[in-house]
Amino acid sequence: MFPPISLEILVLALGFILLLAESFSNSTNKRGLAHIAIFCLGWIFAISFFTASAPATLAPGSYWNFYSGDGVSLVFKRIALLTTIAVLVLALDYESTLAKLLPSAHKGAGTGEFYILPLFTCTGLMLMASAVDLVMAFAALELVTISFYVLVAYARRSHASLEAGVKYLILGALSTGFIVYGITWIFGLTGETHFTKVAEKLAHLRGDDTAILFAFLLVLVGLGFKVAAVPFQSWVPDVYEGAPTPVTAFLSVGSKAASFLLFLRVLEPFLGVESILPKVLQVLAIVAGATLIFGNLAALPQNSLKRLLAYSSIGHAGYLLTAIACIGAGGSLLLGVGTTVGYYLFAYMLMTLLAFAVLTLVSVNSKGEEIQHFNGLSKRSPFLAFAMVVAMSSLAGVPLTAGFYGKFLVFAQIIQAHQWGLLALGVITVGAGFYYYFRVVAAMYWHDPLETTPITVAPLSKITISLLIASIFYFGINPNPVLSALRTSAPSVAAAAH
Amino acid sequence: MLTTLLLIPIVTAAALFLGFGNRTWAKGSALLQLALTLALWFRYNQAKAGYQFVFETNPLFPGVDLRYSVGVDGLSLVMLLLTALVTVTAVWFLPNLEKRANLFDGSVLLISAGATGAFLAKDLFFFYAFHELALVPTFLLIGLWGTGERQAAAWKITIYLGVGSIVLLAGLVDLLMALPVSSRTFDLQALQQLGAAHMIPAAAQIRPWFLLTIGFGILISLFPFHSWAAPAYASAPTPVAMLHSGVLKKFGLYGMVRLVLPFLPDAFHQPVWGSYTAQDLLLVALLGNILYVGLVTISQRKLDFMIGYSSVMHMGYIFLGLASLNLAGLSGACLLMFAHGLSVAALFAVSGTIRDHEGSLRFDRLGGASKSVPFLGICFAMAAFASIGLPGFANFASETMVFFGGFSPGATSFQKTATILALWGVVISAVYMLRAYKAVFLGQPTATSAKWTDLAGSARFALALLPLTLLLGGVFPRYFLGYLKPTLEAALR
Amino acid sequence: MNPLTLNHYLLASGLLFSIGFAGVLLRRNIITIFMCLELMLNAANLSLVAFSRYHVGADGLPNYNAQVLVFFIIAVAAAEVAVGLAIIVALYRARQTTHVEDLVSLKF
Amino acid sequence: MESTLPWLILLSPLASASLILLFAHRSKALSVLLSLSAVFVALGASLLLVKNATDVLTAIPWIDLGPALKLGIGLKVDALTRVMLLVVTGVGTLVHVYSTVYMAEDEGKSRFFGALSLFMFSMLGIVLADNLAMMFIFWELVGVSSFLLIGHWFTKESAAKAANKAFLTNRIGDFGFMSGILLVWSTVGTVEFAGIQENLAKLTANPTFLTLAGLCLFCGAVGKSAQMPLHVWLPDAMEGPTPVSALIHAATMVAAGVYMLARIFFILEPSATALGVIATVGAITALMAALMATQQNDIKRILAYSTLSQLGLMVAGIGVGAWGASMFHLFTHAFFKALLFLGSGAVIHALHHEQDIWKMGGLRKTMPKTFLTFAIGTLALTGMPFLAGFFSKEAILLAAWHKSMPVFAAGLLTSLLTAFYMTRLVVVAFFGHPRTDAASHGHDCPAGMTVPLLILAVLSAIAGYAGFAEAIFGKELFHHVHAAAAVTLVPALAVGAFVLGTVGAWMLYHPAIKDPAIFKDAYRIKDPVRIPLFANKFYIDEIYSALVAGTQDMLAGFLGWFDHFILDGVIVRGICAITWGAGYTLRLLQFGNLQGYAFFFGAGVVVLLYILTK
Amino acid sequence: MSPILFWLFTALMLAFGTSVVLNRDPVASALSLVASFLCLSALFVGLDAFFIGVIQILVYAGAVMVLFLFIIMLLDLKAEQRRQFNRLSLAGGGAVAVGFMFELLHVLNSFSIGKNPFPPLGVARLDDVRQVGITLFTQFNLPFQTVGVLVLVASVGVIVLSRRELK
Repeated sequence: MFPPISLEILVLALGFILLLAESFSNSTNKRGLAHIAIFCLGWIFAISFFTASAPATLAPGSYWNFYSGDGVSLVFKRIALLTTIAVLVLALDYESTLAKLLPSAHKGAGTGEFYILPLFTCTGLMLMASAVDLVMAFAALELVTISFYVLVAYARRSHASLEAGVKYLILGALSTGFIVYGITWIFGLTGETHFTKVAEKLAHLRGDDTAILFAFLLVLVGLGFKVAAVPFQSWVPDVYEGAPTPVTAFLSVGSKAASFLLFLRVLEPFLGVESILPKVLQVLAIVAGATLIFGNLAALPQNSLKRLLAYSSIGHAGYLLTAIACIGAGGSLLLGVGTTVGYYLFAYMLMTLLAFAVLTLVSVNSKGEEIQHFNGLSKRSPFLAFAMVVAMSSLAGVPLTAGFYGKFLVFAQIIQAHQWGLLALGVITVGAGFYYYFRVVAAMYWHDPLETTPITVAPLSKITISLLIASIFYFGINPNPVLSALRTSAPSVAAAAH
Repeated sequence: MLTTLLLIPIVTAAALFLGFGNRTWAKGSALLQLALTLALWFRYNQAKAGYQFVFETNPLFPGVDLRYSVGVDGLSLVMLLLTALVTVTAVWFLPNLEKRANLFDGSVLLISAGATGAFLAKDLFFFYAFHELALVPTFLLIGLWGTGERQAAAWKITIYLGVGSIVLLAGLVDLLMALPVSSRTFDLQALQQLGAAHMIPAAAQIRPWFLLTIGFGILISLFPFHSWAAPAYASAPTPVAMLHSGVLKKFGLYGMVRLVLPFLPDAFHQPVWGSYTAQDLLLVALLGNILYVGLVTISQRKLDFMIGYSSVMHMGYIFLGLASLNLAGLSGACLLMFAHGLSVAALFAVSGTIRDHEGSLRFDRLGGASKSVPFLGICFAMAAFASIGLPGFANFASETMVFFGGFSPGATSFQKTATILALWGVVISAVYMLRAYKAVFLGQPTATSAKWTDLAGSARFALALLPLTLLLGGVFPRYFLGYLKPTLEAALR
Repeated sequence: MNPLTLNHYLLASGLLFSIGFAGVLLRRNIITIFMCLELMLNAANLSLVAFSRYHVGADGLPNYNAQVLVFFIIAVAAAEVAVGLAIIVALYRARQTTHVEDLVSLKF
Repeated sequence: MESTLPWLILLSPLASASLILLFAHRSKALSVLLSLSAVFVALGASLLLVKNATDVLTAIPWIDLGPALKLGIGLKVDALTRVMLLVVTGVGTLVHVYSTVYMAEDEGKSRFFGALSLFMFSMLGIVLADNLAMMFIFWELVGVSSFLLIGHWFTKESAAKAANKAFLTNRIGDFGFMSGILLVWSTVGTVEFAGIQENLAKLTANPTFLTLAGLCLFCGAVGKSAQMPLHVWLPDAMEGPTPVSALIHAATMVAAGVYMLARIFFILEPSATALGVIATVGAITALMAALMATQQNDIKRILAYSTLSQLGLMVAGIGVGAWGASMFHLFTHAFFKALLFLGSGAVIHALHHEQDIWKMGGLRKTMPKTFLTFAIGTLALTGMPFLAGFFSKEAILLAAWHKSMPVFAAGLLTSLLTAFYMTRLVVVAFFGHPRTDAASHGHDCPAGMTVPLLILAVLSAIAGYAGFAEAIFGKELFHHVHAAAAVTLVPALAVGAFVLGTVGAWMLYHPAIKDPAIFKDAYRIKDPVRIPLFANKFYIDEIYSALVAGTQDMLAGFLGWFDHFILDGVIVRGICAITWGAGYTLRLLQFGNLQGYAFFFGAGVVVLLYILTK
Repeated sequence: MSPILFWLFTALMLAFGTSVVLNRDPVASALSLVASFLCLSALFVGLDAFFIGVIQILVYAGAVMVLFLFIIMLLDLKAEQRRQFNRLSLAGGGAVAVGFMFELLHVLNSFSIGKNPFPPLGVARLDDVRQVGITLFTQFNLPFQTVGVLVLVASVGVIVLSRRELK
């Protein structure tokens, strides 16, 4: 059995080797890099099933104070690995578009780093998943953030990509400022940075509720930004739209998943402070409700699919936050909040990646990312159309797809907490979701295509898409593998569920 | 065996989507489904109550009793038979398409699979899931091959039902939450036993009751949540209209019988508004279906809308049976689900055929069709008479039970009044059905209707299957009741 | 004059944070905004160092964990500046502007 | 044997109907054969049953839910049943035979005989029913077979309309009937006649309830027996082929209401109010229908109104408590009214579907056999002493005399009017000279049609005699027929009315048809009596159509509009539009300006912080 | 640190900070930023964080500030000074910033720990570089490595983003 950190080390090593290979080789074809990366990441993913979970220690001065290889983090590491693999596959499909947006000396020039940087991002995501200390969390989070700054602005001949890069940069740095200030306050209140110790200290603090709430808010702001919670969501639509599509997929899945886990871990110490609990839950509920409404309703009039997925990503963040906001109720119906969030994110990964995979292929072939470019897709490529139907159904929460269990768990959480207001919002937004997701289905099947050339799908993409479809159905029927993986080692997050 | 029944349409649909096979496969699949259903029907042991042919896997959620499990009892058998019969007819009424016929056929089979799955499921989750799965093909088919304002109709049905399902989901979860933690389970049989044990205090029943009734109510087009139904059915391609109105819509009612009645019986008697109880509220809503929608039906000027609204109206009777909370009414309601499914499917089959001939279903453009298409005329007449509750057809037997149920000892005076008012609906339905029948089939043949060609070949048998089964059910309701009674008695206990 | 308390430093830091925040909200030039973000980060650093000094450990030393965190923050901020300026340069090359009002092609 | 015979009676027409529908509808001859054999089997079995005059009860469950609800298909053969069985199968057989000729050329002959068999099945079901639910089932079924037969010539707009009207009007009555059944059931817990009778005390305990239940049940009879105010369908039903009119709309189905009332008389009896209402309705129907009949020109319509009028008399008879007398009148009426209809059918057939009596004339000579039988029928109907109608009518009048003078007066007046309009019919149609080509080529019909006429004529003559009737009714039942004490004045008045009516009509119309102008144009001659109110049937149809259009259709139209534009349009679409609009508005917050985003960010921080720290 | 020095440096730091925000000329802003950071490092030193103070000067004054100035010069940003402020956004932004400041003051006002003076240090002479080094390289090794990767990624990113022509 391998220690959990071997995963990060392997990915990092892969990144270094490829970086060196890229700079020293004279080959103009960079696609090989991506293929090697995908292949190796596949192996690393396989290795992840042979790692022993190793929760963090609290021994003073230990290396492992910062790093927890618990079951939940392992699941999130796998999510990160899978996302990276899929993103690389998308990147390959996207190459022709990307090449035009780069000031390249020759065809394919400059795309090498586009395949390698995600590996470092992946490392960051995995470290984030394991971070149980504020310092570690900060470092990992910034690793992810900075690599995303680069990736978002990567297509620098594209005004949109640059604009997205700048917006992400400024707002991201702003949120970093708040996170840092929040960490400062947490440290200031407790003198500790390790979550467990912070929790202990916070629980025994008396009389400084306002300061604790202030610290909580600062962290909420910082991480709320990362997970696209209203009112810190404004970067999401613009950045998602402007960024190269594979990067959008990466942002929307990888970054969000890791941030949510971190959010839960940071939240836990605050939930232990009974005197502030009602206010914390109230604010969480407000944020969750606003996110639900904003994401799902603003998606209704969207015509650009990429933007629509951005709003939908806000909407899904809303469901996740809703689940978290219902954390306070005692006794779980099905599973804890941590498991709910974990499963939801896993399902979200499958369906979002599938949607982006199809979007990438269609946009490359149709020169656009509007819904109208999907018109008549069922005639141009029945396979892609079907894949998109699966993705959209799953996102909308149709049963027997992975997305449904996620919604199911969230609604269970809501009802358990007797949050009737959130329940009403949930019902409205699910209805809205049916509309905007099915608009894509309608476009693909009801309307005539703008152009009739059939879309060819590369074998690797075909395999990826097929696997994603199969997984969506499989986990839509049997979620047990994910759920039990999330529950095996009862991590701190699961404790937060009660 | 039950999983096979479920897999037949799914596998065939998958094959069709992948480009294998053709229309014959769809027909074969439907017939196989019917054959298997009949085999179940005859092999089912009526003497033993409860689920039979059960198959179940290990729990899918760690620590939660949620699993893939299928089984049939009398009620689900009746519903499965309905599904299989309507599927056979629907498959024979698939339109001739030049392109993408496989997509159409496969989607129709998927709708049937959704219904089959919902009725087979012995697990609450799969019961819910299969029904909603059928939404997607419905959406595709109505929007793609429907008529009239098909896209608007497709949107309406999808969003309406989507919202309905989510309310329903909330209700289901709330229902489970009302149980003590240790006894929470998704197994319908176990749930039924819990219901019998009165696990939920009366006061706690009213909220899940509302959520479930509204959720199911939207799916069943209970007044005032009915406005999706008629436009959707009017626009839908014939097989979709048949399957949806005939089979899929019954899911909600089936759910009411399976969940609301055994679990929340006391909720019916809880006052919700002044001294009026939840039951009274339901009665008012269902009178809305019967009287209000009935009158709206009279005002329709097109056959497809008329049938669509009539189907909404008849939901009121089924609800009346449910609301009576006794064996007579409930048996009537369940048999009426079966009967109404068959009759409305037959009506849609005929109206779809006429639309193919004429291109329009406006009453003022039609007339005298019995001259050129007597077979269609007879089938329509039988189905129409069945649907207005003429003796000899199963609908009458069920409606009789429903009415007697509404008047049984223990019925409140409000209930009795409602039943009498509902009885007036019988007159209303006769008015519109006869008007429609006369407008389409009687009178002077129009220039076009004289040239129509009647159904021929195997399609005749497929269509005749429905009214003949209705006759069987009307003459020997006891035969069907034998299947239903033990289940329903258990549900009412 | 009263002895200095933790709050003095926190106040200074908080004011600097607010000034930086105000700059982000008010300035139009992306580079200036970026500078204001640096102000905010450094304001946080000031608090952190103050807390570090406040939480004197059993060994009588300031809590160096916080100082290490400050070190990280400075390093990260520098890296962020590098990347950020690279993006701004690229933007200027493409659009000849560093003003936020000109960056409104992505909206709604 | 006794217990299988009723089933045989009931099921043989059903077998015939289903066989025709399923297999034989392509072969006319086979259909006729099936139908005829079925009706003969039924007749034979009925005769056997009359011979073995023991009561038979046999039942199979139809719906059986244990104690919750038990409805059965039960057959009950008692004296009352036997009378009806004979009437139905007897007249039915004759009409079947008659129809083979009458409908010989019709292209829908198989369909016709199929429907006829279905009717026989349904009607026999009513007769044999041992419980209210089963009676209701067959009640509805006769409705549908009547619908099919009225609408036999469905391409005729008027026929299709009439069929619908008949069905719908009956449905309204059935609504009451079913309500009544439910009311009774909710108290007594059973729908079987025997059971209700046993538990009658439960019903009589609450007189208001009992009256309500009785009147609801009576509604069924009002619909089926075409009493005021639901009488409008019957005249229109004459759009059907004439044998149908004879069988269904004169002799049997319309009489089912009376039969039903006789069956449930024990429920009605304790409620004087209910009986009073019934008597009034009957009397009004009798009188008004007779008045309308005096001004009709269509031979079948005159007979239809006459039927209405006679049915009214029977119902009034029930109302005054003389259910036996009513049954007796039903029995005799079946024969002579069927005779009259079949006779008119012969005329219509011979005159190539001419039904206007003013376009006839002189048929006495061209169609002697028909005239003879028709005249016997007329006299029997009008109450010529010593013919069937005289006895039965007198029995009712007698009962009314004892019970209610207004009803008696109405009955008497009806008798007078009956004599008047029937004489008018006979004189105008059969006397004088042929006024049209068709009339002058009139001829007696083939034996298939004439023989039934003759048989019916004989029966019309003898059916009233005590010996004959008693043989059929049985001693016990016949005892009820003449329950009232005899009063000499009553038969005298009845005879007087008959004479007055007949003579009056003769005096008025015999000269009128002598006018030579009528040879050229029938409508040039004026009916010597012209009362538009009667000719236009008291404008009831017009009032109804205005009512229906003004209430139901307008309400339906309004609700249709409401449903489409308000409920679906404003409310449902409104919610959608509001949601969409909200989305659109929220989307506008993403206006692209980085600074704006930072502002929202900051505002969010400030607001949340305020919430948290307030 | 003597309170006088604290107040002096704080006032200077805030003043220069304000000048960053108020100056329209980016060059002036950048210079103010450096000045502000110099005062800040003085405050660090006053808090016995000598190493951090030095680093602050080295990194910011030495590197970051030069980078800023270099870019400002490179892009020749003078032309954009003339742009007008949008009054509404000015008011909104100001209100938010001021609102945040007041809430912050409210928090500080209720912050009980903050009212305490600093505890005395247990050692006479602080070997603070060594302490930071020990902490950084032993205990905080993992985050340190992570930051190393981060810097690598940043440099790769900068190259990718700013090379005129990619190979």
